[in-house]
Amino acid sequence: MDKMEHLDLYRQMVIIRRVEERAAELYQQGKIGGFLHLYIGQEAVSTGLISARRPEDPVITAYRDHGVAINCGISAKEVVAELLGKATGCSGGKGGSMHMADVTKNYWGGHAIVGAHLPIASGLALADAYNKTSGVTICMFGDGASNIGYFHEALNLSKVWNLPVLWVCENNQYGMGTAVERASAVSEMIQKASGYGMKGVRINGMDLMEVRETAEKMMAEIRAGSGPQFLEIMTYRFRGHSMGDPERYRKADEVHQWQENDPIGIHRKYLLDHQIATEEELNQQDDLAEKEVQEAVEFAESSPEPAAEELFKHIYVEE
Amino acid sequence: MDKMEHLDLYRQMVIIRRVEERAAELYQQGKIGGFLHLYIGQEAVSTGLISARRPEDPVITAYRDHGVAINCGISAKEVVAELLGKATGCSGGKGGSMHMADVTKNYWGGHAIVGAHLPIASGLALADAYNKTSGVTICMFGDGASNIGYFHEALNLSKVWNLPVLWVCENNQYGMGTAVERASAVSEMIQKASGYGMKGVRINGMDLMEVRETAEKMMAEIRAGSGPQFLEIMTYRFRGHSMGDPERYRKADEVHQWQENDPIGIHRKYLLDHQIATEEELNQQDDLAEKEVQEAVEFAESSPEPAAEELFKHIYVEE
Amino acid sequence: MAKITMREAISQALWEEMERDPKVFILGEEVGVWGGTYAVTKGFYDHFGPERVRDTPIAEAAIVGAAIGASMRGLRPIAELMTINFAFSAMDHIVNEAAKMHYMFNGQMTLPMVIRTVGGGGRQLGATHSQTPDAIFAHFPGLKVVAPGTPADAKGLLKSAIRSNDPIFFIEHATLYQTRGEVPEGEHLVPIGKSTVQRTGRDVTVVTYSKGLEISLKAAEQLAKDGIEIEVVDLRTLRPLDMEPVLESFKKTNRAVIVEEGWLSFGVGAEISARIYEDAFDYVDAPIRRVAQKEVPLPYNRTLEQMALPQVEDVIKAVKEVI
Amino acid sequence: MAKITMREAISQALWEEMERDPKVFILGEEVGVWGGTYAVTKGFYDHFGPERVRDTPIAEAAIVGAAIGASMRGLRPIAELMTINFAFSAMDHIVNEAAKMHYMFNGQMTLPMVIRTVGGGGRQLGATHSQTPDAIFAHFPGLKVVAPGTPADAKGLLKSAIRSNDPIFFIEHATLYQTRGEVPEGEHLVPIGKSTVQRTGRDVTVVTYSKGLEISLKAAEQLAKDGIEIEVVDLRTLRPLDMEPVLESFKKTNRAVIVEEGWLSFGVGAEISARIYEDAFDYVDAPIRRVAQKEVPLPYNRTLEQMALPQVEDVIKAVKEVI
Ligand SMILES: Cc1ncc(C[n+]2csc(CCOP(=O)(O)OP(=O)(O)O)c2C)c(N)n1
Ligand SMILES: Cc1ncc(C[n+]2csc(CCOP(=O)(O)OP(=O)(O)O)c2C)c(N)n1
Ligand SMILES: [Mg+2]
Ligand SMILES: [Mg+2]
Repeated sequence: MDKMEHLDLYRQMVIIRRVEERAAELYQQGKIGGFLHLYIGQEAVSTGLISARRPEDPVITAYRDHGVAINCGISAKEVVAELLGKATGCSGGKGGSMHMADVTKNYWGGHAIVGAHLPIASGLALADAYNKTSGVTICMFGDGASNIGYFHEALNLSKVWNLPVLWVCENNQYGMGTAVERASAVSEMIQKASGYGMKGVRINGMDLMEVRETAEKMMAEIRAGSGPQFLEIMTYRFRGHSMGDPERYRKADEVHQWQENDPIGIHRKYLLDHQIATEEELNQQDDLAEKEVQEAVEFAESSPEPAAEELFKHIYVEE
Repeated sequence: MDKMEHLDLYRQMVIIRRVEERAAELYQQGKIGGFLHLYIGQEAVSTGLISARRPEDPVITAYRDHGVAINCGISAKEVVAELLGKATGCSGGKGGSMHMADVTKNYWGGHAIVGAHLPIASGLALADAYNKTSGVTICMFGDGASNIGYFHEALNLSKVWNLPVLWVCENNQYGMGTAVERASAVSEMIQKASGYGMKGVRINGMDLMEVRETAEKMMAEIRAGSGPQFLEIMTYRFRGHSMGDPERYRKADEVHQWQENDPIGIHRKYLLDHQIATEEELNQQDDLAEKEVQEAVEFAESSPEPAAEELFKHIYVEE
Repeated sequence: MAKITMREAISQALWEEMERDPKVFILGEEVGVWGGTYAVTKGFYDHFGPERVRDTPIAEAAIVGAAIGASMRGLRPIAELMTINFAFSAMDHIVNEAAKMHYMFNGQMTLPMVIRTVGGGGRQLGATHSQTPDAIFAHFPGLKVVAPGTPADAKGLLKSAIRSNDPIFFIEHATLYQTRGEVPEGEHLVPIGKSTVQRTGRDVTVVTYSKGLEISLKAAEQLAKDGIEIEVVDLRTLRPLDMEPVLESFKKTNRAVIVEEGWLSFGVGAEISARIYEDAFDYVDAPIRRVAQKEVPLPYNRTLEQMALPQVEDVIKAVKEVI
Repeated sequence: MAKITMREAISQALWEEMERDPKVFILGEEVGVWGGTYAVTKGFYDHFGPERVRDTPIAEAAIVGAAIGASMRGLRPIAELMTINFAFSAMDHIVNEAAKMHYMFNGQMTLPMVIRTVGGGGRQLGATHSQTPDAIFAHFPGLKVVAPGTPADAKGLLKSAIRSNDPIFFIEHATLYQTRGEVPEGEHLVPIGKSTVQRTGRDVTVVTYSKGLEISLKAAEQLAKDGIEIEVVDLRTLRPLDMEPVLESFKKTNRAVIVEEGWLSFGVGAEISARIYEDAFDYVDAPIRRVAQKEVPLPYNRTLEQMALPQVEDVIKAVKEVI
């Protein structure tokens, strides 16, 4: 990784953080409706992971998707505009927080039914197997999602068909208010991989470099024909599951402890310690991020609503 | 096991075999409609397994259910009558081959949607956990069923809630025409148990004694509070998946080899070798079985059809 | 009588029935420690304990499947599906297992279970999370489908559902939870399978249920100002369907509008319309109109979403058209 | 023109489209080595190979889900669900993913996929395996639902479905596979979303589709002997619903009977009935009648099962009632 890329990844994390903070505000102001699931605390997971992909690698995730969207190259403008339901949003204001995608960036969304996108990811990967092209699909999902039948069917199918897919479980230790041990027969998600004869690796998701390096290695193996692999990334969401979560299920202490383990802070320290960047340079990135997000919010707020006739568009391709 | 019980189990296997042979004939004659899945070749599995249960242990299985029905104490008469759709059948002629049950015998059917009865089995077991009663639920299913999402959800739930259930996979090596390796990520089903942190045991299902002894041991452990366990029983169906199976997916040779491994013959030899019974005694059991099945067919054929008003009965409990 | 919210009414029904019968228990996602995502079971976990208020993994088929199995053995599970959109993930167990079991085994198995779930649009949750597909569940004999429109009915119907020995699919509407109404305390049972008149009138019969009731009653008030008195019949149960109060009202008004939140085609209104014509043909004075959701997956954008959902004005317009 | 069976017609459509377009492939249970449980894909595995005729595990959600993903990337999967009863096990992927994706992401994703499945009762398969729940799939905008009644339509509609860029739920009827009819060889396309008149008549309009067509045409022959000429309109597509030929016919006959194999309540007939009244009210001379399945889970016993299913005599009776 060269310095530019290092700074770029750092800035991506900061942009995500800022977008989420602003989103929370906009939600409080009633400008965002529906559900809003923030990615704060998990930024290093998708930033590290997506940085390891090539353009031909499809990405798909669940509803906690703003960060991934940004890492996949959707601008903060389009993300915030989508949150506000504007015509300029990446899904034209029709998708909202949970349904962000940009197919031109090989980013397939944003899916709100827990686990339902895993079989779809098998299909994305099947396209590469079928066409004999070199893409490796990255499919991200939560610890909670690993308990639904879709997970089982998708992982099994991917192994039987030897599909090029990296299954990435973002283990943030809760599915809504349910701690992993209260919902899953095994508390380490990689143990599930063994049920599919699949290689599984478990890493620390608060460390961007660890995520990136592991992902790079696994993606290379999959590209070389290893078949599907399973990556469990330990992380934590600093905020509630969504806005309005009473958070009765965890102690403030636990949250604080994790917050001290901030992935942005950790990576900042890494960049400084390894003399990859100076304080000044990083502050400059912070400013750039701040500015970009500020502009994104302004752009979104001043963007037009979708036209009324949009309501009946895109129900079918052919009408 | 005393001699009486030995003879009884032997006779149960022979009754199942005879019932299935007669069922095939009746099907050819057009007297049985719908699908007909024969249990020939697998008799030692359910006979050994069910012999290890106590009356308080609920049993539930898939659509290949005639044998299990008989082992659970439904008479050959009621089984054949159900096949003929008669009012005297165990499900009043409304269920047919795939839906045989007798709740008074703690036998909960006969279920035709692959894997769908596994979550239901969790519920049967939950009743014992909830009521703090001593039953252990036996849930039987095929190798093919282990690939559907229901399997995953049910096994996971049973472990999380520590339910008293013995999951029994009858691995007859095919789900319809699909060999295990072509449908499952792992070819040994017990490997799936490890994904749920569950104890798994794999045994030879052509040997009644092995099945019985293993089941007894596992049931005792579960009753003592071990939580759910997983038993894989290797077996083979000598006939097609159902009537009219073109059997393009396996070689006649393979079938013949397995047929030489007949579970009834093996058990007969065991009883003789261990001097538990004489040839004469076993022949007598054969005759008894033959007679019972003959009577069952006669009973069924001469039984009345359900009355027309049955059509609208039992849609709801309260009308 | 106390004026309480629909949420409180439902909560009361659950609480009272759990107090009354130790066989009643709740299972579902976030019903326990969290207190229910719609706060319906707040406080239940502490009071009744983890055995009777069971948090489950995210596994809808297992939730309904386990409820089926437990109910067959005599317990009285209340399975909660967080929203009706997730009921599709348990579809087989709802329509192909729960709905069939009693009949298929000739009455041997009895399933005294309730599936509680929450439907409806209008909260900008996007296409996968905003559906009102009630009609499709009502298509299956063997299942009973209940969808209350008032707090009192919610309480009374839910209590009846919990005591019933049939599998019941109980649909609440998310945007009605705050609705207030008078609800009898304690023992208050409303029979399942009985429609009722919620407002009397002479000019037009408006047939509706659930969220449609709220819209229709608002329309009624505005119409009354113009001297138009509509009679609002609330179905409350979609299967079995009780057409008697509908037909009785129709024979008086000779005109009908059907109001539902779900999509028009193959929806609830179609069945009601077909039945009125079948059973009261000679009383029809004007074409019956249906007010329903525009046939699009619901969009996130608030303006578009509201355009797609049936509004009070749509009801008013339809009523005026049939007069 | 060759007279071939519905099975052969469907098989031809699949074969031709696979020959035509290398992006077309089939996935499902037993479609390959077995040759299809209804022998529709017999010989395909040997000819097209395992990459294009893909046997799957028993995992309906994964079958449909994988088809969705592959189609989004430009392939043209034909996912086979062995029977429509197993579609409930993939319900979320059918109605909540496939039907929503194009709209929800503002047209970014396109799903050129077909879900082929087999429905219908009458073969003593019992309650879980004998359903005709076509109406419930037709309730969802975003999905197209096709259900042919003749071999020629089966071929022409399936070919159109495979070439369409929308997700299509294609319902075949198991007891129609042996039905013979003239089918054009090679390029024969029937447009999706177009109803058609299958028999002309002047007295009563019979609206039907799929298995109902067979029953209705048989009834027509018997009725003709009594001098009653019914006009049989075949819907062929349930969503989008083409009412034009229905209304045109109705405006001529002023009487209608709707025939479907599924359950009455919240079925296809309800929608057709409601629409005729809505759009041709002034032409109605007699109450429209619906012929449908009795509202019971289908029993195994043959006599009971046949009692529950709509019969030719039921159609005749209904026609005579509306005259
Ligand atoms: C099938 C289904 N069931 C339930 C829900 C409601 N729900 C939304 S998010 C969520 C928790 C998911 O947890 P996890 O997979 O760990 O992801 P995280 O939120 O922690 O990122 C639940 C239960 C849903 N969207 N889909
Ligand atoms: C959900 C579902 N999908 C497909 C089928 C059709 N089907 C019936 S039996 C069967 C094979 C099951 O194989 P296995 O579980 O190994 O049981 P076996 O027949 O070998 O006893 C299939 C695919 C079904 N009944 N249910
Ligand atoms: Mg989580
Ligand atoms: Mg098998």
